[in-house]
Amino acid sequence: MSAVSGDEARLLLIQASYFLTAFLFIMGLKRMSSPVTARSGIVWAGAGMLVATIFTLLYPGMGNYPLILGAIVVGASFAWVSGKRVAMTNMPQMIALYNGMGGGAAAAIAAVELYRGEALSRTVGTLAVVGGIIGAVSFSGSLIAFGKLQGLIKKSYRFNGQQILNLVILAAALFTGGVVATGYSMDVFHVTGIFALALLLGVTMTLPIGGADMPVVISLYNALTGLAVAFEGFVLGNAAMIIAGTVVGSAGTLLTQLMARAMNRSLGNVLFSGFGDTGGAASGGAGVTGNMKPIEAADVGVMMAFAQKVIVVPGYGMAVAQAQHKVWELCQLLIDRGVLVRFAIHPVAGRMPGHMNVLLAEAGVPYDLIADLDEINAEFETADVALIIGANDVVNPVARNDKSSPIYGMPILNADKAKNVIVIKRGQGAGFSGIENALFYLDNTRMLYGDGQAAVSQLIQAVKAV
Amino acid sequence: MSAVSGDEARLLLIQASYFLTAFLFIMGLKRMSSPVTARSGIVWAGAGMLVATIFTLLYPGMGNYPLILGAIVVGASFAWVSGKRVAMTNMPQMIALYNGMGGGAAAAIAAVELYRGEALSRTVGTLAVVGGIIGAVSFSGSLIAFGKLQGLIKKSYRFNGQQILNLVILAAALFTGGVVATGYSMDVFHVTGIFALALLLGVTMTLPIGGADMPVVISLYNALTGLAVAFEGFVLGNAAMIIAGTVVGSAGTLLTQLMARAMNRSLGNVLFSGFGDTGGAASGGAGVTGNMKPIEAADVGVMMAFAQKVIVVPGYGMAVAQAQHKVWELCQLLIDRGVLVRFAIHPVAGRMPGHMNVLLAEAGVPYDLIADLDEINAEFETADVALIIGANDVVNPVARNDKSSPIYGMPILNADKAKNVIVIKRGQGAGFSGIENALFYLDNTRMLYGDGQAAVSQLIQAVKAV
Amino acid sequence: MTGIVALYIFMLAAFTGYEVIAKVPVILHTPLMSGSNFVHGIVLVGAMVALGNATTGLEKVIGIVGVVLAAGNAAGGYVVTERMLEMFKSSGAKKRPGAH
Amino acid sequence: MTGIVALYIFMLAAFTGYEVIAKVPVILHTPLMSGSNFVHGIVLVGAMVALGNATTGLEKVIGIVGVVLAAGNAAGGYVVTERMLEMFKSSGAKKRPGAH
Ligand SMILES: NC(=O)c1ccc[n+]([C@@H]2O[C@H](COP(=O)([O-])OP(=O)(O)OC[C@H]3O[C@@H](n4cnc5c(N)ncnc54)[C@H](OP(=O)(O)O)[C@@H]3O)[C@@H](O)[C@H]2O)c1
Ligand SMILES: NC(=O)c1ccc[n+]([C@@H]2O[C@H](COP(=O)([O-])OP(=O)(O)OC[C@H]3O[C@@H](n4cnc5c(N)ncnc54)[C@H](OP(=O)(O)O)[C@@H]3O)[C@@H](O)[C@H]2O)c1
Repeated sequence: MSAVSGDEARLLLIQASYFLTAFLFIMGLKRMSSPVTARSGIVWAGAGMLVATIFTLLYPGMGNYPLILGAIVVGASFAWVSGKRVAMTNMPQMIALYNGMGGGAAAAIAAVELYRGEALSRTVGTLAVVGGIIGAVSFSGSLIAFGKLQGLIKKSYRFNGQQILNLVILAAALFTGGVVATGYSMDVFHVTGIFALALLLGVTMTLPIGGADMPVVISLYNALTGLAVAFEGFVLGNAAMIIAGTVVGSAGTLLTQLMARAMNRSLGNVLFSGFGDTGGAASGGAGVTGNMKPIEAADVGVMMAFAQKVIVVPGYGMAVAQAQHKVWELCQLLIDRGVLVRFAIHPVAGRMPGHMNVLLAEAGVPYDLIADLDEINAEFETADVALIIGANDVVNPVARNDKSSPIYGMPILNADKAKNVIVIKRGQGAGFSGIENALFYLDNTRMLYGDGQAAVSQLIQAVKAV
Repeated sequence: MSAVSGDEARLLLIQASYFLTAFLFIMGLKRMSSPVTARSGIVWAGAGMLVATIFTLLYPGMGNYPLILGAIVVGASFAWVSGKRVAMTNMPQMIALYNGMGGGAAAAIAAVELYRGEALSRTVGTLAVVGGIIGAVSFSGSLIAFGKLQGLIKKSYRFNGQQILNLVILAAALFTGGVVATGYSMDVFHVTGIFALALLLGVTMTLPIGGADMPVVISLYNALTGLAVAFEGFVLGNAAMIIAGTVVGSAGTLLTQLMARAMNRSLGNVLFSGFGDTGGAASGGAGVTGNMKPIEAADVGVMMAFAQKVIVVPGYGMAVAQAQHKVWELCQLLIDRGVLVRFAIHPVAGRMPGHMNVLLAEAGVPYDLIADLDEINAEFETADVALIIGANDVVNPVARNDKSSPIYGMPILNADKAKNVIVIKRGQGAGFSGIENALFYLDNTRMLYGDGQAAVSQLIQAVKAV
Repeated sequence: MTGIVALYIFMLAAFTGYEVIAKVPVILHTPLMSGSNFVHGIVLVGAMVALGNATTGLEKVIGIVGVVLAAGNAAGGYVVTERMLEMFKSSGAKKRPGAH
Repeated sequence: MTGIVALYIFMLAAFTGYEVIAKVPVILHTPLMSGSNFVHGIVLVGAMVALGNATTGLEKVIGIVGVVLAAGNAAGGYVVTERMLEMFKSSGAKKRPGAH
C-alpha cells in the first residue's frame, strides 16, 4: 500500500511541477515580448524547464536512467557550446538547427509509440501520427534552412511542378499515416514509411525557398515544432507539453505572419514563389541616371559636427564589417557636441528581423535612440544628414515608384528626403536584391567608399579634428 | 439503451455548444478591445450567450421548464426595457445594477446547492461557499453603488474602525462558510448565515466609498462577479461558466487597475480612504489671484473662425447640458472653414471613464479627431484657442504646482498653454473636487457664461455670421 | 474534470482574459466593463440547471430568483453594451478635412 | 483528460500564445522566435519518458536520439536566446543627451 500511495504522491508532485512549468513558460514569453523585461523572460522560462526536467525523473516505473542522463549530457553540452560560440550574424541558422532538433525529438516520441505496435485508440493514434509527420517535416526542413544560411547549400533547386510533387509526398505520408493510425497495419514498414516520407517532404518544401525568406521559414518551422510537441503531449497525456507546445504553435504562427508582413510578403508567397533568388542585377537600372559623387571623410566629419540632426541608417554592410561599436563611438562624439542623433531601423535591414537592433544593442546604443520605420520616416525631412552605413535595398527609392522593380511596394526608409545623404560602402556592390539603387545617384547624395569599420573610424578622427 | 445514448448525445451537444460559447465570448472581448471592431464584439458575445442558453434547455433530466422560461422572460424583459431607456449619463449605475444581478444569481446557485443539504466533497463545498460569498458581496455592493450614483443614497456613511468592522464580518462569513463546507453542519441556519453576512459585508464595504470612485468600485464588483460565476461553474462542472467567469474575473481585475490608474489613484486608496467626498471648497483658493474676465459669444466666434487650430476640451458640464451635438455642429463649421479642430479628452472627464468619448461618439464625432491626454498635451502650445466646455478639474493647473491641493499630482490637460482660453460654464460653480480653478484667472482666459448648449448655439450663430 | 486540469483551465483563462484587456484604450474602458459584465451573464445557464433540478419549494424559489437575476444580467448587459458601442461606428467613411 | 477538456486547454493555450505575442515590437521578433523555440524544448520531458519506458533495442535507440535532440533544443535555445536578450539591457540608466 505504501508503494502505491508513494507512486500517487510522486505523480501528484510531477503534475504540480508541470503546472508550475506551464506558468513559468507563459510568464517568460510575456516578459520576453517587452524590451524592458525581455532579459528576465528567458530566465523564467529556463527555470520552468529545469523544474520539469528534474521532476520528470521521478516518474514511477521508469528505467534506463544512465541512458537518459547520458543522452541529456551529450545533447545539451553540444548545443550549449555551439550556442555560446556562434557569431551574432549566424544566429538565425543556429535557431533553425535547435528548432529542427525539437521537431526531431517530437518525431522520435511518435516513433517509439508507433513502433511499439500496441494498439492505440484511434484519436491517440491519429495525434501521434500527425504530430510525428509535423515534427519530421520540421526536422528536415530546419536542417535544410540551416544548410542554406550556413552556406552549405548554395543553390535553390527549383523546377516546374514542385508544388505538385510536395502535395503528392504529403498525401502519401498522410495515407500511410492513416493506415497506421486506424490500426489497419502497424508493421515496421508502414511506420518507417511515414517518417521517411515526412522527412523527404521537409527537404523538398525547403530547398526551393530563397535565403531572403529563410527567417520567415524558420519561424514557421518553429510554430510547427510547437504543434508537434503539443500533439505528442496529448499522446503521452503530458500537460506541460500540451500547453507549451500549443502556446508556441500559436505564438509562432502569429510571429511568422508579423515577420512576413514586415518584409511586405505574404506567407503563401514565401512558401510557394521564391523571391530571395530571382534577383541578379538584371531588373534594376531603369530610370536610374546620373553618376555617383564621392566625398572625403574629413568633409563628412565637418558636415556632421555642425549638423543639428543626424539620422544613422545601418544595414547588412555594418553587420559584415562589425562596425557597430565604431558607429556608436562616432554617435557619442556627435551627441556630446549637441547633435541630435537617431538610428533608423528598417524591419528587414540585415539578414534577420531585428538584426540591426541586436547589433546596436550589443554595441550599447540605448534603445530610446533607435526608431523603427513608422516612427522615423517623417523625420528625415528635418534631418541635416542621413548617414547610411552598409544599407542598400532598405533605402532604395525605386521601391516607391518603379512598378517593374522586384522590391516595388516594400516600405523603405525615406533617407532621400534628408538635406544631405552620406553612403558608406565598399564599392559598386549591389544589395541583397541585386538591383541598382537610385538613391546613390541623387544630387544630395555623396559616397564615402571603404569598409564600414574603416570608414567610420576615419569619420571619428574627422569629427575629433573639427 | 436508446434513451441512454440519446442522453449521451445531448450531453455531447451541450458540451460542444459550451465550447463554441467560450470561443465566441473570448473573440467578442477581443473585438471589444479595439475601437474599430468593438461594435461587432458584443454581437459575437451575444451569439455565444444565445447558443449556450438554448442548448442548456436540452439537459437530460431537467424539469420546471415553465418556471425557467417564465423567469427568463421576466428578468430579461425588465433589463431589456430599462437598458434601452436609460440616459447615457446614467449608464454607470445600470452597469452596476446588472452586475449585481449576476452576483446574486451566482449566490443563488450556491444557495440551491447548499440548502439541498447533500454532502458535497470538501473541494466542491468550499468552492460553492466562497463563490456564494463573493457573489452575495457583489450583489449588495453593486446595489449600493447603484443607489449612490442614482442619487438614492446621498451621504457616505463613515466612522472610525469601519475597516475593522468589515474584517470582522468577513471573518464571520468565512467561519460560517467553513462550518458548512467541511460538512460539519449544513443546516438552514448556518447556510442562511453565510449569505446574510456576505450581503451585509457588501453594504458596509460600499457605503463609505465616495461617488467619484464608484466607476472603479463597479469595475471591481464586475471582476468579483466573474470570479463567483467561475467558482459556481466548478461546482456545477460547467465549463462555459468556468471559462467565461475566469476570463471576466481576470480581465475585470486588470480593467479595475487601469481605471484607478487613469484617475491617478491606487485601488487600496479607492477602497479604504474615500476621496470622492472629502471636497468642500475649503482647500482651494491658495495662490489663485486676479479676476475672471467675461467675453461675448460674437467675439469668440470671430476668434475661432480665423484660428488655425482649435482644441476643444469637454467636461462634465457638456454632459449635463447634453451639448455634444451642438459642439460637433460648431466644430464642423470650423472645419469647413479650414480650421484644424481636435478634441482633448481627459481620462476622468465627466463621471465615468470614457464618458466624453461615448458622448462625442453619440454626436457623430469621428474618433480620429479625438485625442487623449498623452497625445494632445504637447499640442496646446500651438493652438490658437482652447475651448473648454463644462470642464473644470481636468484643466486645473493647481494640480501641477499646488502641493496642498487635493488634486495635486493628477495629470491635467495643459489648456493654459494655448494662446487663448475660452471657458463655457454657467457661473462660479466649482468642479467635482470643489476647489478653485486657477486657469479661470489667467490673462489669456475669457469666460463665456451660460448653459453649455445655449452658449454653443450662440457660438454657432456667431461663426456663421463671420 | 480533475483538480489539476481545472487549475490549468483556470490559469489559461486568466491569462487570456488579462492579455485580451491589456491593450484596451481608455475610451473603451466603460464599454468593455459593460461587455465583460454581459459575459458573466453566462451564470444564466447555471441558474437554469439549478432551477431545472430543483425539487423542494425553497429550492424552486431560490432557483427562480437566480434565473430572473441572471437573465437580467445577460439581457441588460447586452443592451447597455450594444448601445454604448453603437456609438463607436468606424469613422473611416466620413473622415473630414480636419482629420489628420 | 477527456476530449472536450483537451480541446478547451488547446483553445485557451492558443489564445494565450497569440495574445502574448500580439504586442511584440519588431526588434524582439528574432529573440522571441528563439525564446519560443526554447520553450518547445519541453519535448525533452516526453522524450525522457519515452526512453525511460523503452524496452526493445529499437525503442531505446530512438529514445536516445529523441533525448539527445530534445536536450539540444532546450540547451541551445536557452543559450542563444539568453545571448540575444543579454543585449537588451535597460538603457534607462545610461540615457544620453541625444535621447528624446
Ligand atoms: N532582415 C531580414 O530578415 C532579411 C532576411 C533575408 C534577406 N533580407 C534582405 O536583405 C536586404 C537587407 O537590406 P540592407 O539594406 O540591410 O542590405 P543590402 O541591401 O543587402 O545591402 C548591403 C550593402 O552593404 C554593402 N556592404 C557589404 N559589406 C560591406 C562592408 N564590409 N562595409 C561597408 N559596406 C558593405 C554592400 O555594398 P558594397 O559591396 O559596395 O560594399 C551592399 O550594397 C533586403 O533586401 C532584405 O529583403 C532581409
Ligand atoms: N470620469 C470618471 O470616471 C469620474 C467619476 C467620478 C468622478 N470624477 C471626477 O469628476 C471630475 C471631472 O472633471 P470635469 O472637468 O469633467 O468636470 P468638473 O470638474 O466636475 O466640472 C464641471 C463644470 O461644469 C460646469 N457645468 C455644470 N453644468 C453645466 C451646464 N449645464 N452648462 C455648462 N457648464 C456646466 C460646472 O460649473 P458651473 O456650475 O459654473 O456651470 C463645473 O465647474 C474630476 O474631478 C474627476 O475626478 C470622474
